[in-house]
Amino acid sequence: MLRFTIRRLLQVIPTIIAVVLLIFVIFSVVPGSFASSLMSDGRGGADADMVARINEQFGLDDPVHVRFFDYVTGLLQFDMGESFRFRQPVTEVIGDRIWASLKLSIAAMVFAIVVGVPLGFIAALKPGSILDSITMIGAVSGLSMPQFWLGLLLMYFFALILGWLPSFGYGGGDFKYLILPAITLGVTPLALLARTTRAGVLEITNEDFIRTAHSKGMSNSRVIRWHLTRNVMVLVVTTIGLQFGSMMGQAVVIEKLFSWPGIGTLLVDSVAIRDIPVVQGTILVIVLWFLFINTFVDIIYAAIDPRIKQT
Amino acid sequence: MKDNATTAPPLLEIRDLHVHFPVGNKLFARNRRLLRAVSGINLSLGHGECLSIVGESGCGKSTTALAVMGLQEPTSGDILVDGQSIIGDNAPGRMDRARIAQMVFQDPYASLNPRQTVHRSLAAPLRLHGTPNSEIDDRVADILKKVGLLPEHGARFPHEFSGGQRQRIGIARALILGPRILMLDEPVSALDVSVRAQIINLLLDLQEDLSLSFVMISHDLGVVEHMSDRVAVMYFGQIVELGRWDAIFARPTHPYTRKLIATIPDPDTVLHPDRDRRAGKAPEPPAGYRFCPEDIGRPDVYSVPAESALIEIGPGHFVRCATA
Amino acid sequence: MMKTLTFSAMLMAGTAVAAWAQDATPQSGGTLNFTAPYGSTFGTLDIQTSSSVQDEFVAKAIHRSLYDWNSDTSQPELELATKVEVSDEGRTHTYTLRDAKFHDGTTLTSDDVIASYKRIIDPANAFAGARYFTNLVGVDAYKEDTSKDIEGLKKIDDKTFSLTYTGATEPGYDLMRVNAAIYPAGAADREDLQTNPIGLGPFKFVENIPGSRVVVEKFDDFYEEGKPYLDKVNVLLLSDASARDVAFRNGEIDVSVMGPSQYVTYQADPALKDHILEVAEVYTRNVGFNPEREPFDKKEVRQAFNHAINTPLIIEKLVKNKAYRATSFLPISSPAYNKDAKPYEYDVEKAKQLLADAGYPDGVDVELTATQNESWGLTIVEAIIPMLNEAGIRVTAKPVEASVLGAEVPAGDFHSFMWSNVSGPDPFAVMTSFYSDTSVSSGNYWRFDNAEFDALYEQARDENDPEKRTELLRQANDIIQEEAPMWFFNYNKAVMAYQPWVHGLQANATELAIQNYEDIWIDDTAPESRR
Amino acid sequence: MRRFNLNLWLGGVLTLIVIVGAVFAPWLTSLDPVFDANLMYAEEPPSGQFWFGTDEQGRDVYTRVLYGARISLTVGIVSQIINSVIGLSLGISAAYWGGWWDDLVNGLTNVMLAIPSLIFALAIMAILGPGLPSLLIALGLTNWSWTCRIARSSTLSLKGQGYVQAASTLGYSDIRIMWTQLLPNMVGPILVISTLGIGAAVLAEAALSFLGLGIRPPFPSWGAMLTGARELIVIAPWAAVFPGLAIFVTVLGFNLLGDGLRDYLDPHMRTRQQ
Amino acid sequence: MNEPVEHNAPLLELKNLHVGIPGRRGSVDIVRDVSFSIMPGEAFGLVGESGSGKSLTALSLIRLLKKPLKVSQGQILFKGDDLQNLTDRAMRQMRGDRIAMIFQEPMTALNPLKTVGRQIAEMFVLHKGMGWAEAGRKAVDALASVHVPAPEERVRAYPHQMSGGMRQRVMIAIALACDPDLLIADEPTTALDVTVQDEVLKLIAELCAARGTAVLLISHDLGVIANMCQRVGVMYSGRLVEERDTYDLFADPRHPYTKGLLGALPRLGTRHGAAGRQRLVDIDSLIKDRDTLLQEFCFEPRNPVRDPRLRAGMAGGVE
Repeated sequence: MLRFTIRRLLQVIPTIIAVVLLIFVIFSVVPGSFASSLMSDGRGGADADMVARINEQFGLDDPVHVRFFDYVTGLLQFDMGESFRFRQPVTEVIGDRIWASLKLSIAAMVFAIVVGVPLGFIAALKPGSILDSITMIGAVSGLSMPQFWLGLLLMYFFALILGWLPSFGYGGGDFKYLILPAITLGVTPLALLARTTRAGVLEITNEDFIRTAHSKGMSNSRVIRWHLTRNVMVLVVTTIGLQFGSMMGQAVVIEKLFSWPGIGTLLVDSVAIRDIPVVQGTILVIVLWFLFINTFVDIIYAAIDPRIKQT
Repeated sequence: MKDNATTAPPLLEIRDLHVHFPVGNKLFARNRRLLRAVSGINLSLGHGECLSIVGESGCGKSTTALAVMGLQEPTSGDILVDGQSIIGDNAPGRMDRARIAQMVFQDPYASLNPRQTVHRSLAAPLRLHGTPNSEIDDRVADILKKVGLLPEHGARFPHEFSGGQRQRIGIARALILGPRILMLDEPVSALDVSVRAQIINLLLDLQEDLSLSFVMISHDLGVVEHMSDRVAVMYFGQIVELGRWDAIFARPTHPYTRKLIATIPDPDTVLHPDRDRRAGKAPEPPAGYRFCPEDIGRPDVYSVPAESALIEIGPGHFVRCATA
Repeated sequence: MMKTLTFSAMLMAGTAVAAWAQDATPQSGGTLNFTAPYGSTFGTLDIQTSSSVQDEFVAKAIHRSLYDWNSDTSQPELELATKVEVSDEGRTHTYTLRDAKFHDGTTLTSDDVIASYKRIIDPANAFAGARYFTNLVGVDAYKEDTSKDIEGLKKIDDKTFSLTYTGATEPGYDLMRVNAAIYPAGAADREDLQTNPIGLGPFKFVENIPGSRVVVEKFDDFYEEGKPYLDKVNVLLLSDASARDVAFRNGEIDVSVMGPSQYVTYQADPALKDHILEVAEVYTRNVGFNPEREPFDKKEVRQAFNHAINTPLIIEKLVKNKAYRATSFLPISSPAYNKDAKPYEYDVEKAKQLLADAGYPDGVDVELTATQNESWGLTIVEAIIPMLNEAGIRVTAKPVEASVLGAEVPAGDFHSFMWSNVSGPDPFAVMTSFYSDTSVSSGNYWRFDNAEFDALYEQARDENDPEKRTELLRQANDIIQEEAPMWFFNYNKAVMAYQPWVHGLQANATELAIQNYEDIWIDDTAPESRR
Repeated sequence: MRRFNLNLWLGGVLTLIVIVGAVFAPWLTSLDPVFDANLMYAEEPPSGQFWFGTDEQGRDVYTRVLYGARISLTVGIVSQIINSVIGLSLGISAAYWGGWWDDLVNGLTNVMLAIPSLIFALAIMAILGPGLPSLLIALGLTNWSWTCRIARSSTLSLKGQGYVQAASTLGYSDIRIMWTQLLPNMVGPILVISTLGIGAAVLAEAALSFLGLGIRPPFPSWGAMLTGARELIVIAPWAAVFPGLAIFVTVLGFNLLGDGLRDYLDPHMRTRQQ
Repeated sequence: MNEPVEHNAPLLELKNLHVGIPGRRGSVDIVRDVSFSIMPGEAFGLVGESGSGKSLTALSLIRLLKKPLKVSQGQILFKGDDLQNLTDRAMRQMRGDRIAMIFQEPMTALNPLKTVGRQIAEMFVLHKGMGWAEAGRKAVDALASVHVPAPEERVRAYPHQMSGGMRQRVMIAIALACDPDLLIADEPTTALDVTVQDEVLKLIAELCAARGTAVLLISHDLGVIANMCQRVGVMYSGRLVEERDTYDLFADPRHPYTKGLLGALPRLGTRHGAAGRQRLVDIDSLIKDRDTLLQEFCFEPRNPVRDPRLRAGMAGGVE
């Protein structure tokens, strides 16, 4: 198991290297610069002299390969460079935000799993029934709405009309601030999980070993408990992993809408003002999160599915 | 069987064929092992002959067939047609190779492109090989008739046919370019008993009519006995016994061959319990030799097989032995 | 919605009358939830490094600069000094500092001022504020590292220091900026400068939840007696206007900067309309033309552009009257604004005629670079496209991000652009942008080059009498109108909504949302969470 | 037994409505989505004259929603075509040829999967600047990894099929085999994922618009309309409701169509992918 | 095979069994009018080609037909009681305990995520009321009884860690765990190699003989049936066309289809001499006169099945 884990972790390295290179290249050709973004508020803030000085200070005049080399050298020492705007190490800037993002992702995923999986199970037990149709159409509808639109609707309804929940912000970490963004973010994975679970149950129900179980004289509820659930979970775990892993990326819109102080908001703002070290760092963190979750899921997968070779 | 088959230059010759597959992780060399699917096959096929390769799943018989067809790169060894090597640097191109040998596949459901009509499946190779458009329709109709179908069937898609009919189409496709060798990979094992007979009859008729040579891969000894001139018994990458069909079935010598034949469920045992081939004394290996392998459990497919050779124990009848 | 309505209606009886009157006696205590609307993050808390308005929301509570803007007189006035003596024909300014304490308990001295200014000027830091000091005597030597000190920045004693410029200068406009704030001497060496700021302001820094809010609390030793009134201010980040709307109506925030659509709804809402603060800000929204490219090299085309657009209609319908019609570049709140000037009339026929006169009877095709902004961006471009089309000016929008606009315009890489440019409070500084010697990258985005204007500008520069100087600038401004280097769209009207329990907000024309928090107080009607 | 396929029918009808709206927009409205703006009629509620009301510019929301369908469909379909071309050619060739090329494509696919597509699109939009062509490129370049994976796994399973091997022995070139034998036999799953991808692209366009990087005015893209009208939700809700509804109906239509197609083509196909 | 034991009462008796898809205009039957009986301890073979309805017949016995298939007519008497009248609960107790079944694919018939020991132990928990610990110990014995080497270790193995033959032995261990009266073996060796097939068949024969368990063996392979069973039923197109003692059937097949089947089979030792590649019997050419056959032997045209409902029904079945 340990060897499997280590091997799986090592396999991620080439991907990380490629991602670092790709991000670096993309943002070295992006038009506009931090200096130019300073001027965009129309206050005539920076002049040409200042732009030159900023570029010099942050080493933006160096050739790309020199900057890339410096960047990678820094990364190897867990240094992602210094933010132009915050004038702080990027690791600190991200470190300040990452917990908010994690909190939101985990809450959304928990919501999606707790609601989505049972829903899928219920729908699959009577395929073609009214309940099944409603659940599935509901799931597709959930996937078909622009997330920010849904968030806005929830915000208006629960915050403004009912006044139950705060409409925005982090509130220093209170749980009630988490509810609306987490639900909004959780709708997509919820819908997908409900569908995957349903498909999984239907698929496993058709497997031969379920027929074997029936031929043993097992009751339906025992078949479900002894033979169906775990096999369905093996299928569902993949979806959970993919959704959970990509959640930080998907959270960008939600974070922005709810003014949630996560790295998604940080990323969008940093792109807008061309705070490139933060942009690169944030994307790298989002990618690492994805890879981490998926590696983790693979390991879990190997633990619950004996067919996966662990050597 | 034609008696001159062994003396005339063979149509197809397989020399010391090895096919190994690397198994395991690419990054971690110590986990990597070589699966020796085929280790050192020598075979020849005469003109108009039907050579069968029998063995159980995983013995390397299909890999051998794929290597001959150019669908599997051999690790080492040579394959010659009329004395000319068809692998390596001087090998003929795919187009030339297509006219030498064609293959009939096991699964009639997977062997036809479901998105192409029968006519298109048959006409496309002709067009590719430069047959004038004016001739194509005739040749397609012709080949359909040869395999017992109607020219009208060309307009249909594969799913409109039964398994037996599909296998006929598969045979038609294999024959369309007029190859000299037909590689039959379990040609009837996926078919129902009644259809099986029709296809076997068809194949035998075609062999006669078109003077084809067959290499047949099979695990069904009944079919093998019925169709073959010579039989090669394969066991974990090696040939353990090779000989004329009558020698193999009348005097099976290698323990594995004997086991194989003995375990065929045979309806005739009901009628003739006395003819139970399971009885009888096991023949001795030739003097100074022992059978190789002696123990027919599960050999390690990852290790180099023990030194051994095919020893002739009768005219054209060889058994794998190692010096005692 | 129901809840908010009844709640507000209840409050109206008590406070609506007093809405903007300052007659009530200020009372101490309470918490204010202020919003920072210009982005979803604060930059650094080290305000000297920043030039972003967003960062000033926090800095204004914590820090103080030598001067401060007086919203009542619309003038900069001394803040940290009790007295200034101007000598040497306006070149030397000698300040006497007031008694003030930093949050760490140390007393303000001249050393603090000099250390702060030197830090801002230091070229290695590349701070935006450095340009406030470009004409200080000895700056160049300091920048080139030939001198450790700046000749024109002199300590006289602990409480007195002087600034000497190469020419007559009014430093108030620059030195009132928040990013010219005074830090304790030696602050630059502190490790936690970015995370734990120390200043002279009315509030002490408490905590920063990045991306969410900054909390500051009352500084008891603040130099103004009895102030601040509030115990605590939460500066909350909330960039999304519709989310801000919900939060405001929900009572989660005490003030909200409004966009045009909220302006309309709030005005129409009896519960809200009495708690709206508006001010003419010193920004001029315009479409600048590139006179070096066809067809904008022709004055007639530029004028036609101005005539072809029904500007009042756009301001009414699209900007919801949250702006004032622009006549020329200088805004209404500017002393050099010409009250008698008439804006370009909406006259499509005249526009067509002008185009024909310029040699374009079949119309012209132009490209317009603009960002996504509802008040001075693509929303407006969308509205003018059909109008201009009518007159024969076919516009293609080139959407860009703000940072790209900030790069392309100063680089002169545009055909025409839409922007909102600062046009005050100092009219002379504003007019420098149109002086032909000013390069594009330094602010002359319109590449204005007019001999008559240059002459007036030079006269104004050398004029010491403020009255006459203003008059000269007014004339220069008229030339700009005539030459039409841009489409004069509007001067921004900044509007802020505030909860009925909030008092003491100032109508700051330089930037409405930047408030002196020490003057704000809340009354007893504030909800429990604020008290 | 093939049951009545509700998804397929409902999805088909919704999609058809959108397509009809897009294709026949000039016949379904007499107004122009950009130039027929009259600020005098700004923010009019829905009426006989303006079925869906007018927006803040005084343009007919109905007209803009109709023309918006053209943009949304263009975004969805063109980006999916780009995705499919990239995904199919990489996926099929990687699985067919194997070796270092397969490793490379696999690596690339892993990288593309690891970077969330919205963020990748965000980066590409930042480079190319906002606008329709950039959006097509951004969405076209970022979502091919699933297509590639499906093409790859389909090829791996088809590669061993008799007809593919037969084509090789009959002398077909590799490219010809990929084109005539492999490609037509994975049309089903690719069609399914492309259909679902069209819906995803329409949503991505809206999300990018929200983040300020979508198609920009005056083009009547639904995402831009929705983002713009968000501010008007209190005074002119119709300006936000109808584009939002249009997005919902379109994406729902394509999602249902995709699900329906999946059920139709292969009732047992797994719903493991996104 | 052991000598048939003489009993008076049949263990299982099928009377005019019809299986089909219920429809508005009556049931569309795939299995039609099948009757046969199996004596206690007897091995009965059911032979036929794919689509002949032999597997549906078997599944209907233990009431595991998939929707929409249903027994539309007839009786299934087990020890004299009609299984169709049992409650679901009673039928569950019957399944596995009295009537056990082995399926064709040992690969998919076992749950891949559970150890084989646990899957065997389930039988004891379900039918013998044992706790898991005791059932686990019994599972080791059960595994030993099917000659799996090192059963103490193999109980902890997962199905994928075993070869096909071993997996099928596990299936046999499961099926025979509770000493059922009847074992239904549906193509138990089709997916296996010939040498393994031989071992598995021998094992089934040996264990059933020892326990007196009757066997219903379903196969398309006449050889397998011949070696295993005392009596054979030949199914064709949903009907039982011939039901005889095994020796009689092979010695003197009566039904033309049976004849054809025997003639179509290339059998070992039937080829004589170098030139003797005689043609095999082509069933289709043998049964040209369909109308006569239909009347005489209830012989109906073979594939393709034209009624789409039938075709779907077959796909839904287990053939």
